[in-house]
Amino acid sequence: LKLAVTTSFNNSGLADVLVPEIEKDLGIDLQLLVVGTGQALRLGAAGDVDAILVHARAAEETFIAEGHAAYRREIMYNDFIIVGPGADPAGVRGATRVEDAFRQIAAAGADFVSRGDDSGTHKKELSLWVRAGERPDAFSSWYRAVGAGMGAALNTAAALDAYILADRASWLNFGNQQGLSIVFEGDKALFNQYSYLPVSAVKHPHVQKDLAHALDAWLISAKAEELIDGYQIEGKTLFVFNAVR
Amino acid sequence: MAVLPIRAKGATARRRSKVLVGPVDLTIEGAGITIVMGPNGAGKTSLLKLLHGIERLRGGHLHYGCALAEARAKQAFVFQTPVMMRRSVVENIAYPLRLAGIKRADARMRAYTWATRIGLGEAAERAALGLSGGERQKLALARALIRAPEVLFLDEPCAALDGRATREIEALLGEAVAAGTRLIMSTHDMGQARRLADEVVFLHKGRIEEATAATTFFERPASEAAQAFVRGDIVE
Amino acid sequence: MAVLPIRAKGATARRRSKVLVGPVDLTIEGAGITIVMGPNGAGKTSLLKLLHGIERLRGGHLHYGCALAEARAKQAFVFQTPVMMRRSVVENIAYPLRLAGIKRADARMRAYTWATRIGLGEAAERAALGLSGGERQKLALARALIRAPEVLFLDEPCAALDGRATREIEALLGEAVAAGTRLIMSTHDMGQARRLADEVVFLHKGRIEEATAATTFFERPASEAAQAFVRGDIVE
Amino acid sequence: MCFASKEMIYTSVLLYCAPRPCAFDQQAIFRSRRNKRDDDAMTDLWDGILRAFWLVASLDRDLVEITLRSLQVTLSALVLACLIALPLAAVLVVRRFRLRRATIAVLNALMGLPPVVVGLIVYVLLSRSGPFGVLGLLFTPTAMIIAQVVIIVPLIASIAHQSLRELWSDYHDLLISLNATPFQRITTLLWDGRRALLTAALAGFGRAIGEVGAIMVVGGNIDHATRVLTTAIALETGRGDFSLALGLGFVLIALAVAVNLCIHWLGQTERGGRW
Amino acid sequence: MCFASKEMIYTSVLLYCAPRPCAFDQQAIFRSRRNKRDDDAMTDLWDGILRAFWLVASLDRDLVEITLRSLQVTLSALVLACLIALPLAAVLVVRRFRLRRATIAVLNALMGLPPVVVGLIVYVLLSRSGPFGVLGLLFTPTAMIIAQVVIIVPLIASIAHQSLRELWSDYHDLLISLNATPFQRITTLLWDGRRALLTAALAGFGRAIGEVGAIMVVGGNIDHATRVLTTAIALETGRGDFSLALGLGFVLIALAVAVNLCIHWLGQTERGGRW
Ligand SMILES: Nc1ncnc2c1ncn2[C@@H]1O[C@H](COP(=O)(O)OP(=O)(O)OP(=O)(O)O)[C@@H](O)[C@H]1O
Ligand SMILES: Nc1ncnc2c1ncn2[C@@H]1O[C@H](COP(=O)(O)OP(=O)(O)OP(=O)(O)O)[C@@H](O)[C@H]1O
Ligand SMILES: [Mg+2]
Ligand SMILES: [Mg+2]
Repeated sequence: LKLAVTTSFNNSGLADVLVPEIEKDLGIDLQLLVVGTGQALRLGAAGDVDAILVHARAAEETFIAEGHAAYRREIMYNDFIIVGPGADPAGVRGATRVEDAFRQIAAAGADFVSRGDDSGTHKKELSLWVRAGERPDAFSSWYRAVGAGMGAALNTAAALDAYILADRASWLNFGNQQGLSIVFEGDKALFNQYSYLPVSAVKHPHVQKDLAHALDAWLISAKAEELIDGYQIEGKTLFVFNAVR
Repeated sequence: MAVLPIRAKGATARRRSKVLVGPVDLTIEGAGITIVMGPNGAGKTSLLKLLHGIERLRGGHLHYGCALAEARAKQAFVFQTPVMMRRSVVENIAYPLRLAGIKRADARMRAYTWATRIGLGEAAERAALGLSGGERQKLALARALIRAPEVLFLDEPCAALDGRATREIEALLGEAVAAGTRLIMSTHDMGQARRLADEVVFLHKGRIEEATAATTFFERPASEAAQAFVRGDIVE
Repeated sequence: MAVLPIRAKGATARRRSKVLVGPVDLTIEGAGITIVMGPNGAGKTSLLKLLHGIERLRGGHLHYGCALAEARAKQAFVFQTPVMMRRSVVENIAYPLRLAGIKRADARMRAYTWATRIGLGEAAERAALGLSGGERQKLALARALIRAPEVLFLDEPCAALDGRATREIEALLGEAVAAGTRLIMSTHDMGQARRLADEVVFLHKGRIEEATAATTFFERPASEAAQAFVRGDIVE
Repeated sequence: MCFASKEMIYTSVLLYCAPRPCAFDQQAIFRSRRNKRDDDAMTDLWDGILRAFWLVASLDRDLVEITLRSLQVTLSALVLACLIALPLAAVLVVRRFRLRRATIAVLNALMGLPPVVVGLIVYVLLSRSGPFGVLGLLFTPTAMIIAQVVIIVPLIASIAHQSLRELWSDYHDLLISLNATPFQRITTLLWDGRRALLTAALAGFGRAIGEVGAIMVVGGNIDHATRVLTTAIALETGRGDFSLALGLGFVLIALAVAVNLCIHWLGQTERGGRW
Repeated sequence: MCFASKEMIYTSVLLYCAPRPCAFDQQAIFRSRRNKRDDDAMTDLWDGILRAFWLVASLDRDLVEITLRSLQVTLSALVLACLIALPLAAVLVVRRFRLRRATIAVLNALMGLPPVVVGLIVYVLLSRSGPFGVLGLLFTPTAMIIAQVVIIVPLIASIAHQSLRELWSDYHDLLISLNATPFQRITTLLWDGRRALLTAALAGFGRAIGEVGAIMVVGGNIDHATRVLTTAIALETGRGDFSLALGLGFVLIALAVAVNLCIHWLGQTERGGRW
């Protein structure tokens, strides 16, 4: 079974916990393809993978509307955080709402690294700017659209001592944190829903329909819930299981 | 069918705008040895290559007695600067046989025989690139003779050879002629020319000044240039 | 200080296990022309390179009259197969001057003079790789003479030359000797050897069989091999 | 990256804006394409060719910018790498020292330097906390040039060494006899072997212009600062916009072909036999 | 990917488990490293060397697996590419046809084929919805081999062409005079030029073993199926675990050096002058 997942999911390290369990319980060979969100959707649309696990709601709905998948299954969420230099030049730590935090960064013109790759995280970031009443396409050079995956963008931010919007899991798993730390977290608006979409067997008769459905069933099982909720890094829970059975 | 007669009509060889030799009208036929003479840069090498068919014809015509493909297979050429393949001596000599589709073991056997005949028996397994100047010329000769060509072109084949080797090679060439091979050979050695020539072609500045029987040429050369050349004099 | 005398004591050149020449005891001194003779593969080329200092000494000693670096700068060598640099004729001839630090324009001027002197005036701007066999040898000679070396090694320099060119080159060499250049030259041309030699070194199978005055050598060669060689006979 | 148009009619055609908000201005053909995701994958190829064509025809501002940056980075790296690699190759040919064979083997092996690793090493060295951090070179074109130089030097040196070795075996006797200094030997070989060295340089150019792993790490693919053609292609691939990625790829290939044809034409490599 | 240990004492030393839960078994040195995140970046380099050493010393199972796969993919691609490129180079040397110069220039230009673009094109062709989809080759080592062949054929052919051209100018007269057939000319050149062709093959090997862009797209970097050294390095880089990425990189470089030394030693390239 080939499952395309986003880089942020893989970098979180949860995959390394779930995959061996899935293989053991279902007796299948689960092959993870770690790609960008857009690329994951394209691989699904072309029928090159059997299912996808992404976090980009609008795109997922289009995907279903075009008939590439029959449904989407919400599995879990984690949350985004704003990571920034320890000195916090924009004073984001004091902000109460994420919009304020973003506005302060823009006002201070502090270096900010954007994924800039059309991924779920990137789309989230853009929507947050819009909510904050800012226009990313009008920003000057402090706003750096790096066009790269989560890890690479974090590497860039670490080297530039810049702010960046990241998902918590990727951040905690990230080895090259240098002078960065979490400067803002906890706003409801920062929740990040992951969903599972098995590729339509109508469109692509060759997909492993049964296995995809078995995986679907496993992902909403109690065991999955236990593993997901129990996954911690440095004592922090990363994902919250929220599938409706 | 035989390669001979080789007929050239207005044949010319050119590089960019410089004429190397030609236009040349010449017929090679019958048996024996044709010696091509002339001062340095006269075009001897170019003429031989032209007749052999490896210098591109940039004017005029060239005809063999048989089809071109057949003619090519029945000729051989010994270059002024012998080409040493990056192989051993015996494999260099065997190469034309290998091209003709003869089995490796067989080809090597015959190449050994030739290497010994030509005085390279002891050097047979050495790299050809390590040979001395004279040894290279000997190798090239053996490589040309091994296919028993109908027509053999030799471009100053004895220039780097010592007296004894020259005589032995001349004897070998004599045998080849006796066996029916037609030789066309250039040389600067007047003695050798006199010893071997049945026919002489005298080249000067890319043109044929004389093409006559050897005795005529050496005794009563017609052109002034040829007279001067035979005397070893200045040729302008 | 002068390069001469060049003294070799037990000097040997070897490639892998094969001895090319040696052990050789020889002293080159005084003025004039030393002719190195011997059958093909006797080691003439190797001996010349050894004395010139470009063949690695694998045994014995070699001493120049002055320091090695100085000696190297005052010698020149004309190779049996001339090395054509991928440049024009005049730039080939000018190259040693350029190495000596002479300005380009000046070096080219002098190279032109030499090209004309040697009969390559018209070919001066052509690519050296396009020269005929004889023309290449002439170029190599001019390139060697242009630095007016104290000691000049020549390896069969006239093998590819016509009669007239040979005579002209011999005249040039005579001039050089008159101007004080010491020549060490190998040749297969017995006539040339008789004309030029002051001293003869006769090599056979890598060993010096005789090293005597020219008249002695040609009239009363001591060793059997040399006697046979002078008669043009078989040398075993 | 925003392939934004300034102009007229087909502006809207090619238009592809990274901040998707401006996606509205894409022309029907591309919109319809994106809606029919289950199309034959081959369609991406044709779309790609079409988009490459339009991008070039309209002289899209962003395209011009990243193309020029690609050329600037690669050509700078090429010049620097040649300055290092060619003399190095000549030295390896001309001088005999004890570890010569080993050096050559290692140089050959370094042709296999994985770009990502080179990127990482350069990153570590240039990083704020690294030894050269104070220079502030990370995420600048300079850093990309450094990484590319490291990658192509072994390639150029190995190929150049091979050609020069052949030339040296021709020239050896003459140059030794003329008592040329090592420096003169090297310059002579480089000059007379220049035609053959062209292949080495072109191989280096090719590797550098198509390279993405290292410059992504040290350059960061920052829009309007360090984005070049290859990193833009990688970005579009990750985004799933394969036809734009292919389009940019074709532009890149066309660029490489154009540079090569120019150089061949200038050098007239194939004329006049050996040189 | 889990570089999991099975063994004894140093198991725990090197041990580095991607599934972070097992991070407990990391030895003090690595833990301390991770806690002092603002360490000098250079530490990554030493850590990398150390980890490379331990990974190799312990014959880590995952490392052995991906290393073997790297070798398998690259060597297969190299053999195929040589089978295509070397005869092609020889044909370009031996035959004169009208577009010869242009072909050579294009071949030189194709050395600059961006790997990601090659990856995309191969992807498009092998995709389920592409023309060769039924073969089901996507995300298999075969697909990776195909992509690598496409990338290295122009490189090998260009370098080989350059060497063979020199050889041909030596052999030209002789082979023409002996009336060798085109096929015989080609085989003779390839055989007698084998030493020089080695450099071409090694350049191809280097490019293939270090390549990541294309095989990432067509192979998918699937653990235990298509993961190779370079894609593993890219993965670890993305995770910010530079020392492991560097460690794997050093293993890769060591591998390339070992292969090259072997080949040089077998071929004794530098012995006996020209051949
Ligand atoms: N590739 C070339 N390009 C330009 N000129 C050439 C080329 N090859 C030969 N030539 C010129 O053509 C003339 C004739 O050359 P060729 O080699 O036929 O002379 P040759 O009679 O054999 O002389 P030699 O006795 O010196 O061997 C020479 O002047 C030579 O320089
Ligand atoms: N690189 C080498 N490797 C092995 N043997 C060599 C090498 N160079 C020369 N020889 C051998 O050493 C011997 C002497 O060679 P050298 O070139 O000195 O002979 P020579 O007297 O100049 O002959 P010629 O009159 O044919 O030029 C020859 O038998 C030759 O084959
Ligand atoms: Mg000639
Ligand atoms: Mg000799």
